[in-house]
Amino acid sequence: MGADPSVMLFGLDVDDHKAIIGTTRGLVEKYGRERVFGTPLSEDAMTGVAIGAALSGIRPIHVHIRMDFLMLAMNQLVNVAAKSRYMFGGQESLPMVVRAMIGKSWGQGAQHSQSLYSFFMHVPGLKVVAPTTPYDAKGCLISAIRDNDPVMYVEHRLLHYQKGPVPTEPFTVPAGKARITNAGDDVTLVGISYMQVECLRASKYLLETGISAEVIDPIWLNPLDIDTIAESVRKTGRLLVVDNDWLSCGAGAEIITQVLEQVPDRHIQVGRMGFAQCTCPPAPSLEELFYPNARTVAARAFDLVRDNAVTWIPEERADLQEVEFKGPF
Amino acid sequence: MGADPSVMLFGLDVDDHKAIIGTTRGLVEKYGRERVFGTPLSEDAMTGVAIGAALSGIRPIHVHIRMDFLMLAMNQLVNVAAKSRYMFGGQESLPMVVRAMIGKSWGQGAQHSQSLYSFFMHVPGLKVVAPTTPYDAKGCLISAIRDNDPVMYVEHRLLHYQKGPVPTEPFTVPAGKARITNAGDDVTLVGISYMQVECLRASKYLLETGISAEVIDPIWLNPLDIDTIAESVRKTGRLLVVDNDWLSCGAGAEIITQVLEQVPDRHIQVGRMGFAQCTCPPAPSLEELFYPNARTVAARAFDLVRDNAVTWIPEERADLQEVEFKGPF
Amino acid sequence: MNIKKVYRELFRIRRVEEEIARIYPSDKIKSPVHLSIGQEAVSVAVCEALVPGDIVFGTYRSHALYLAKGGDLRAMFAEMYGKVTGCARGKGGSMHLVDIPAGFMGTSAVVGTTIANAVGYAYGLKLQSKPHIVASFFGDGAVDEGAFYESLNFAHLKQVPLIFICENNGYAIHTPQSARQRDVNLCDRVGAYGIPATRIESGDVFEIHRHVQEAADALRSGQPGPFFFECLTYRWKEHVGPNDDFDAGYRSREEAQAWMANDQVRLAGEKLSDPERMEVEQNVEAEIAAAIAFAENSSFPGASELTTDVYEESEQDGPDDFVWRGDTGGHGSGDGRGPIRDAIWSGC
Amino acid sequence: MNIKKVYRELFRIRRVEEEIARIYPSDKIKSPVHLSIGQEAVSVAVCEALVPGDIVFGTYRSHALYLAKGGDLRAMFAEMYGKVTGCARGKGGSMHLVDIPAGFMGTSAVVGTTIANAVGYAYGLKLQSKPHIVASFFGDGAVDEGAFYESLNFAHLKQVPLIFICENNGYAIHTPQSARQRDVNLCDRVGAYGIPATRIESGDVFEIHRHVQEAADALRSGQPGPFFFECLTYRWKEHVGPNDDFDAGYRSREEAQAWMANDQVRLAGEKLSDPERMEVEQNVEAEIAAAIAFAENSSFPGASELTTDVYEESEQDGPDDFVWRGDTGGHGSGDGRGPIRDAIWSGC
Ligand SMILES: Cc1ncc(C[n+]2csc(CCOP(=O)(O)OP(=O)(O)O)c2C)c(N)n1
Ligand SMILES: Cc1ncc(C[n+]2csc(CCOP(=O)(O)OP(=O)(O)O)c2C)c(N)n1
Ligand SMILES: [Mg+2]
Ligand SMILES: [Mg+2]
Repeated sequence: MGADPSVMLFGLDVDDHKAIIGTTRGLVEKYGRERVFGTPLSEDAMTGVAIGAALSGIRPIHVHIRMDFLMLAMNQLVNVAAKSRYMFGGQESLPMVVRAMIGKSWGQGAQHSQSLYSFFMHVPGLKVVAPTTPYDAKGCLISAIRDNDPVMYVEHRLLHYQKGPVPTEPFTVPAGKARITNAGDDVTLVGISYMQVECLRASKYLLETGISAEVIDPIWLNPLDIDTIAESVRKTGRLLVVDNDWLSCGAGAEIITQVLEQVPDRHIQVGRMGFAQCTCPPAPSLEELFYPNARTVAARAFDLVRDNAVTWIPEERADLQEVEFKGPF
Repeated sequence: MGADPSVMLFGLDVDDHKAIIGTTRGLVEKYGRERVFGTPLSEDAMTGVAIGAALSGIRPIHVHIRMDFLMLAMNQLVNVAAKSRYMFGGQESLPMVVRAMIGKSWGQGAQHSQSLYSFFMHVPGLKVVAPTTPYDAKGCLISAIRDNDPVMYVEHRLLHYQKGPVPTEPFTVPAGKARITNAGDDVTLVGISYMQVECLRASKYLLETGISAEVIDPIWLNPLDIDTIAESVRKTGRLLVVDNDWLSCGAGAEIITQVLEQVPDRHIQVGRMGFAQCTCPPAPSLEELFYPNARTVAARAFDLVRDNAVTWIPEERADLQEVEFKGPF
Repeated sequence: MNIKKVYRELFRIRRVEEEIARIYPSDKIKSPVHLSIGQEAVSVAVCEALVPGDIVFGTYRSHALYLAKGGDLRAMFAEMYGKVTGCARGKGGSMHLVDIPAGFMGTSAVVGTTIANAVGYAYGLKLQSKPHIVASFFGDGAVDEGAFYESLNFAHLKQVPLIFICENNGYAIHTPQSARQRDVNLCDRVGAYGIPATRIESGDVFEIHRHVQEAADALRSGQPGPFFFECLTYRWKEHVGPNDDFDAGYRSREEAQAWMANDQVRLAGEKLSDPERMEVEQNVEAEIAAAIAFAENSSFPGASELTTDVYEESEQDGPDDFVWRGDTGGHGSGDGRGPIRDAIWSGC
Repeated sequence: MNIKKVYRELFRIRRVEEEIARIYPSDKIKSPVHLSIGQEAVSVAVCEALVPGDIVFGTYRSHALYLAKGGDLRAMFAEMYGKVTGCARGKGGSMHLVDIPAGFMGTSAVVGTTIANAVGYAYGLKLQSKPHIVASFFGDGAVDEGAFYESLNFAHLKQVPLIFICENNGYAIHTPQSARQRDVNLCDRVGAYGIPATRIESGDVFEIHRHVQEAADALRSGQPGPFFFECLTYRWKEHVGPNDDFDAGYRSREEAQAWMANDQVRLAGEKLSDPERMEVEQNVEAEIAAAIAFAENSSFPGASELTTDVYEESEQDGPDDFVWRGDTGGHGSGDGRGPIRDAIWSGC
């Protein structure tokens, strides 16, 4: 926002003392109440406002503390934002960023726990990014802000505490490039958003059995770097996509299908994991079962490699434990 | 509605002289303005009204002349309807039917041409059906009305003129059963909604090359009868899903992935077709390219069977021609 | 209104929520809690005007409403603990209490969503000639949402037997109403729909009750609905969680003081003799202690519960042996067999 | 207003749409058309109060607005024909005309959607201290939608330089306003937001212009927006398509007659001398004939156009060689390197 006075940031609660988990701290003071402001609870119209502002020459960043609330804004996102450049015959750009948070429920239950980014992957005209490291979080955000098309920027609440190296100067992470985060030969694990962390942990568990997993972070879900994933699968012959969302018509199905389209000449074992096929339950006993975790991911990868011949699930290891997370927030 | 006084039908324009292409003709006169009524343009609240009415003991049928408008109702559909039974711990049912029309654009362009049912396939708690024959249209609608869960009933505008046998008495077509509409050995074609018609035509074109295609109409997209499809693919070794929607995170990716999960022991050639990866263009020259048709489906199936070794596209045959379709409507 | 009953309701809600706040740091309630402490009077006043069979819809901040409408206290605590004995079998959580037999129909964590549901329920009652009415509760944040206006319009169009209750506590999370609406006069907005709209500023349980009782009587006597009430009130605790937040800077303790001085729980209690009051209080304390014990001793839902209640569990329908004989070019080949549009028509 | 100019605008719109209706049965326009015949005066009156650089947003029924705001006629016909020379290169169609240089910003086929876009544009103008104003056009159907009220609220909250124009033709498709809103008084509803709201019943192009000009002047002189006008008008043709539909039963020819007697095109023409009028008419006819010929002679977009303009065509960014060294358990292992929330903060 410092570099470009046309950037505007707004959304419910961006200007309160919690400042969206600190991510908008001090921006009002720095850039003023005209460029940084909280809004009424009007997701539909405020998304329309973002679009109109973008057409007027502004680069809006619209922040939502939960992805679930975007269901109120689908009309503007799907019917307007995604289609404006095309409907205008390419004459106008629509540079806007929608920051939407997803999370791991912690008893929040049905309506505060969804990911739903597959909806945005479905519709041509939108880009989707779900970074998992501090480096990519910053670089992708700057990419998204500079992008002349609408970008859905998906933030996982648990990842907000993830540490890692970040250059202080501005830099961009290019759209459509995945990262191999662990090299391996026996199975390809694609972990989306927070599930990237679980996949990396799973790869360590798998070492106990002598299985070497290649772990890939797609970072951008659209444009998707299918080449990097397909190349890995060509080598390993096995693909497990671990998503932070329901499976049906999800990112996992898409990645698997694209890999098969790219590698028609080889018989590939595929699998996918994600939310259980139910609404998110708040009871801790059920919530535990709702999400994949490093151990269940490792177990599933093991099955793929060993053709389901034997089963195995690792003992929990303290050094690979889950991060502590505690509400309310 | 005659059989069950708790059924109520409403939505924009259900009570005008066009009567939703005749599908609601005379219902006001027969059942009265309290049970059959047009509404204000308030898709969000009217969907909420359907949910509330369903909780009160009514079986609402909410009609939308275009699927695109459901983007205004996503909050109630995804966050409320899909989740109510679960959030209520199973104590309440939510019997409601959402009739949503899709179509082939005829110059309608960006915002009146989308299918988007993959959104509803993604979210647990909703059922999705897309019948293609008069028999199934009636039987599935009665199934949907009697169902105690929310059902998205997807009608393709072009199919409204499709003729075929229909019992006059009420009957149901059970949820989750696909139909093999043409038996064959070399390739499995799954055609969704209107694309079922194109697949059947394609199977006739393919006969010219000696290829025998098994054509399957899934009818219900959720619950999906993957067994019938997987069994066919086990036989043919080749699967082409032709959808009436964009590909990314769509029904095709889902069906392909589920088949692979069911048939891990065989190397299967897969393909999918659907809308081009762009917003729907109104120019006739582009619209023609936007949709798959019998000939392009036949060509793609041919490729799958012949391992892309040679290419072929059939000459257009008058006896298999496209139906005439002309607006406005 | 029976003062003793009113005090019991108010005191009971207050104490339940204080207990929730007390237990919360133990991490036994793994779910975000939105306490109504300070706002009890609205729910109690309204529900006193309702009868069994009447229905309420609320929000994620509905502990008070749940209790005032007669929701089961043990099932409530169990739900907060995520136990299978909870009012939603551990599948709702604090934000999604429900008690169907009590007419507490459901809540939503997405602001504004249950307003239209309440309107639909009221329409359903009318259609089925059921003699009951519905109350729809929501906050001042919900009136920012477009769905609220769509709901007003439809409710008035169809004259449904419903009472809208806006619990205006002045804030949506930390944002005051004035930062979301300029020169707002909510009752003017609602009144412009032709809906009788009344603003009640006192927070007084008896005054709120008097107004709502009148509206309820009117609806029961067949007068067309809906009615609208804006009830000013105040949230004492932070938006979500068990703590005070007067040091956060978005509101002052002074602002709260007038409301605390006007505490309806204390004021109602003062109307009773000491022994009467103590009897009420002892009963309530015993009930709460028992409910907490019940929750503590209940089990978590087992693994098999995870995927039940997504759909109705139904027997598989029988097979269906229709075969379509591939009428692929058959749009015009009618031999009197109906086209699809007629089939849909006959399915309706 | 210059009467000759006003007549030219009115007559030109009328004739363009009559030509569309004439051509339509030939099937050369393969796109649903929503004609404004009968409604021309509103667009002309409003746009006469606008200056280059001002912006309008409309609906699928915006041929009149497009032309009144100075949209290119040849590009309009070409767009209707689906030609690559169309104002949206054949990617918009009749419902999605656009002319950026003319300030005709875009339309939507989903009722109510451009209202918020117009508000956002006006906010953007204010933020960038641009001296222009925005007019947002929509029908009486759009005011059923919740997004309209959200937009009113935000526009008033931020005092954006915008004029809302409700073209009230009494119907949404075939449903009269009274079947969608009971006892409606739209200006009351809007006025309750604190927004100056005026209903203009005459359909008179000069009266509408006078009111809107006043509002535009006020905005240009720095008075806070928005303003709201409800302009009664009447659609002569069917909702979509080129035909009359008085035999359909939902409205009577009698109802139309008063509006037809009040035909602003004819009335404006009568204010001119015969030679003046004929000069205008001849020029317009020639322009239209040329525009149709242009459309007819243009090419359809080629296959390569299909998937362009979905995203900006950009050069591939360079590679990026950051390697994450797998800080898998690293939530607490900070060596001063920022957590993600700080990274997002610093990206903003
Ligand atoms: C549609 C939607 N937008 C945003 C949120 C986040 N949120 C949760 S509570 C709340 C404030 C609601 O305020 P109000 O309606 O006044 O209720 P209160 O909390 O004061 O009881 C907000 C904005 C949400 N839950 N739903
Ligand atoms: C959100 C939405 N709902 C329904 C429709 C279908 N529809 C198209 S035009 C129309 C009527 C709109 O009426 P109005 O706003 O008065 O505009 P008019 O056609 O009279 O100019 C409707 C309901 C739509 N396009 N969008
Ligand atoms: Mg509030
Ligand atoms: Mg109208």
